[in-house]
Amino acid sequence: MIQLIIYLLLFFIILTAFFAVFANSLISSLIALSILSSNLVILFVILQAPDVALAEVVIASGITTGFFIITIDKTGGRR
Amino acid sequence: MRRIYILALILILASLLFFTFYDLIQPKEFIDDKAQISEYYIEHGVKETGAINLVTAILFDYRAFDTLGEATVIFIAVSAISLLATKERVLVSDTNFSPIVYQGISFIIPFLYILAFYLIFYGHLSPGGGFTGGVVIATTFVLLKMTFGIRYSKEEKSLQRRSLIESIGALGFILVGILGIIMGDNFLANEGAGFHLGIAGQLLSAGVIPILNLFTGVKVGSGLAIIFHRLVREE
Amino acid sequence: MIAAIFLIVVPLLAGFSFLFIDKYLAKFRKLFILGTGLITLLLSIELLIQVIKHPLVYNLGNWKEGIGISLIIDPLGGILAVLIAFISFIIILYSLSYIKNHQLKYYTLLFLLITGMLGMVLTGDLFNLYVFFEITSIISYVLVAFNKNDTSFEASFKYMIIGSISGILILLAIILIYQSTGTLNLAQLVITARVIPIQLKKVITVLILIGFGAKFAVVPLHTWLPDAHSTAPSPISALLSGVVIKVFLYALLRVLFILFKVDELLALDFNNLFLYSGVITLFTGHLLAYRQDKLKRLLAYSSIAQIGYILIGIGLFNERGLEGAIYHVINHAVVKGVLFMTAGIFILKTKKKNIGDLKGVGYQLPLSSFIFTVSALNIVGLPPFNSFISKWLLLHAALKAGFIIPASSILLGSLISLSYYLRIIILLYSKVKEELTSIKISYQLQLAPLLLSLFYLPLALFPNFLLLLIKKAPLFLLKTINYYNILLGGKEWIGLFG
Amino acid sequence: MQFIYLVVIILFCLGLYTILMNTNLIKIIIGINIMDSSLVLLLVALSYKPAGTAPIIDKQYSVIVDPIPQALALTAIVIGASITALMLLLTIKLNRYYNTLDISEIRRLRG
Repeated sequence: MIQLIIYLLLFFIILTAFFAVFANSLISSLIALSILSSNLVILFVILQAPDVALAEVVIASGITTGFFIITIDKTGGRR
Repeated sequence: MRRIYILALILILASLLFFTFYDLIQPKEFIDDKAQISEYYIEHGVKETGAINLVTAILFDYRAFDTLGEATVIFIAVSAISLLATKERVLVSDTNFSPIVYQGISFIIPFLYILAFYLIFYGHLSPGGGFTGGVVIATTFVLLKMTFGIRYSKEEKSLQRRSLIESIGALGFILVGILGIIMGDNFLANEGAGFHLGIAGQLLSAGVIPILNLFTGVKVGSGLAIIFHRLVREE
Repeated sequence: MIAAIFLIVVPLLAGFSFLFIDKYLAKFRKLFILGTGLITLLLSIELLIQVIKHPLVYNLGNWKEGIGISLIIDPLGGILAVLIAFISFIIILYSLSYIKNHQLKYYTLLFLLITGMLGMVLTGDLFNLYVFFEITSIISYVLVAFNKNDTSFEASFKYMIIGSISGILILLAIILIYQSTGTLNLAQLVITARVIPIQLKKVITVLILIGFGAKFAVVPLHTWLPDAHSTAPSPISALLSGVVIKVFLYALLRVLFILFKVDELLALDFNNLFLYSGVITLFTGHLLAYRQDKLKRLLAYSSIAQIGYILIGIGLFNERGLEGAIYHVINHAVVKGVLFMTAGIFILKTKKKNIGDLKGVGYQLPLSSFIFTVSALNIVGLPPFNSFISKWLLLHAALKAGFIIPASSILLGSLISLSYYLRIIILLYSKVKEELTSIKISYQLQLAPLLLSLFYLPLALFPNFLLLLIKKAPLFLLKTINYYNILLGGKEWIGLFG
Repeated sequence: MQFIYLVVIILFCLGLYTILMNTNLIKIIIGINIMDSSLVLLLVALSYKPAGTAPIIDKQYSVIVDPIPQALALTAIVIGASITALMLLLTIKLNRYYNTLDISEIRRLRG
C-alpha cells in the first residue's frame, strides 16, 4: 500500500515538474511548482523526515510561492 | 543547433548521474565507516545534548556553526534586498475582500502565533525549530498585509524596528557562542558553557538549544517579513 | 588557538552590530569600521605566526573531530587568511572616502564578505565550506549590483544564474562524498576518501571542477567575470578580482588534493588538464583584454589571464610549481588591488570609463598615475618588480618539469599584456591642452593605493622571507597525510619542520 | 524505492534544461528551484532506511534513519530560498529597466 502511494507521488512529482517547465503561462507553472513542493512534503513525511517536511512546507511551498506571485504581479507577467 | 547541444549535454549528465546513483545505492564495504558517525549521534545524541529530536541536536549543537552561517545567509538576503529595493513610496492598490476574509484572518492570526511559538520552543522535542517557527511568524505578517492592505502597519518606522529586532536575533546567537569562550570552553559550547542539559524530554532541557532556537526564530521571522515588505513595495 | 575562531567571529559580529553603531553611536562609526579591519588583520598575523610553527585544530563546541565542526588551519590557510585580512583592510581604508551612499548596508555586507572568505580558508569541514561558499557568493552577487543601474543588475543576474548552478553542483558533490565516506571532516576524508570507488570519484571531480571552476572563471565558464568585475564599484572590483576568486581556487585545490593522491592525479592526466586549461585561459584573457576599450573591463580580462598563470603553476603538481602559484596569488592580489583602486580614481576624475578618455590624466593626477604606471609594469612582469619573481618561479618550474608550451606561453602572454598596458601608459602621459574636469581628488583617496603599492618593495626585495613561509604550504597539499596529522597533534611530518 | 533516485535525476536534468533553454527570467528561477528540490529529495532519500523511524528518540526504537542528511537538507532549503528571493528582486528590477522578462532581449538591448 505505502509503496503504491510512493509511486503515485513520484509520478505526480514528475508530472508537475514537466508542467512547471513547459506551461505557457507563468502563473500556472508557478502553481505547478507549488504542487510539486506539496507532493514532496508528503513524500518526506512517508520517508521519516518530519523536520525537512515542515521546513519545505513553510519555506518552499509557502513563502517562496508568495515571493513568486508578487514578482509575477509586479512584472505584469500574468498573461 | 544550440538546442541539440544542450540536449546532448543533459543526456550525458543524466547517464552520468544514473550510473553514479546505481553505484551509490549498492551496499559496499564502506558501510561500516559510515555507520560509525550516524550511530554515534543516535547513541550519544540524547545524552550529550539533551534534545530528543536528533535533527535539532545536530543543527543547533553538533553543527551549530553551520546554522550560524545559514542565519547569516538570511541576514545577507535581507540586507541585500533593503539595499537594492527602491526607497521611495509606491502607491499600492488596495484590494477589497469580502468580510469573511477579514474575520477569518483575524480569527486565525492568534493560532498562527501559538503554532509558531510551539514550533520554536518545542524544537528540541518535536519536529520544527527556529527556522520553521520563524517562517510561520513571517507568514502572519504576510497575511495581515495582504488582507488589511499595505498601509496597515506603519511603514518605514516599523521596518526599522524590525531590522533592529533581526540584528538582535543575530547578535544573540553569536553572544551565546562567545559565552562559551568566556566560560572557558570553546565557541558555541553547550554543557561546557554552564547550561544545564536537564532531563531529556522536558520542555526546559537541552541547555543552549532552545535559546538558539528562539534567537533564530526571531531573526528569521523579522527577516522574511522585511523581505516581503520590500518586495511588495517595489515598483 | 583562540585567534582562529575570533578571526571569523570578529567581522561577523561587526557585520551584525553595525546597524546599532550606525543608529546610536554614529560618531564612532569610522573608528569602528577601521578598528574591525585592523583587529582582523592583527588576529590573522597572530594566527599565521602560530600556524607556521605548528598547524592547529579548533573544535567548535568542544566536540571531537568528525563529530562536530572543526577549524583546521595549515600554513596555506594561514597565508591566505593574512592576505584576505590585509587586502580587506586596505579596501576598507579606500571605501571610507570612496563610498558616499548606502554606507550602512555597504559596510555590513563588506564585513560579512570578509567573514565568508576567512571561513572558507579556515574551515576544516566540507559542508561548512559549502555554507561559507554560499555566503561569499551571495554577497558577491549583491555587491556587483551595488551601483543600482541597468548594466549592474544585468551583470549581477548573469553572475547569479551561473553561481547558483555551480552551488548546486558542489552541493551534489558534497552529498556524494558524504554518502560514500560517511564523514564531512576534511582531514578524516584524507583517510576515508580511499574507499570511494574510482568511478564515483571521477564524477565528483567533474562536479567540483565545474562548480568551483565557474567561480574562478576558467575559460569556458568565464563569461560572467568581465561584466561583474567591471560594473561593481571600484573597491569591490579590487576585492573580487584580488582575493575572492583566489579563495574559490583554494577551495578547489583543498578538496581535489584530499580526494586524490598526487600519483592518482598524475595517472589520470590531471596535470595536462590543469596546464592546458591554464594556457587557454591565459591566452583568452590576454587576447580579449587587448581588444577592450573600457579600463575596468580590460583589468577584469587581465584577471582571467592571471588565473591562467596560477593554473599553470598548479598543474605541475610539484612543490616548485605550487610555490610559484602561491607567490603569484599574493602578487596578483596586491597589484590588481592597486590597479582597480587607481582605475576608480581615474573614473571619479574623468567621469568616463573609456581608455581613450584617460588622455593627459597623468599631468593632473601625478601620484595616482605614477602608481598606476608602476603597477601596470609590475603586473606585466618586468624585472625589477615582484611579479617578475613569481613569473620567473613559474617559468623555471615549468621548464624543469619539461613542459615547453606552458613555459613559452608564460613569456608570450607577458608580451601581449605589455602591449596593452603600454597603450594605457602612453595615453596617460600624452599632452592635452585644457583641464579635464574640475573635480578634486582628495589625498585620502589616494592613500590606500599608495600604501598597498609600498608593499611592492618588500615583496620584490626580500622574496626569500616570503618564500620561507610559502615553502611549507605545498607539503600540506601534495602529501595530504600531513593534513591528517594535524588532527593527531602533528607528531610525524613528512618533509616538514626539520 | 529505487525509483526515487530516477526521479531525482529527472528533476535535476529538467531543472538544468529549463535554465539553459528558457529565456524567461522567472522560468529560469523556477528551474533553479526544481534543481534545489531534487537535491533535497536526494538527501532525504539517502537518509531513509527500510522500516526506520524518524530521528526523534522518545521511546524504544529499532532502526533510526540517518539524521545528518536531514540537517543538511534543512540548510540547503534555507539557502535556496534566500537566493530565490534575491533573484526575484533582481527580476523586478530588470523588468523595470528593460521592460521585458526575456533574457536574450535584455542582452540585445544592452548591446
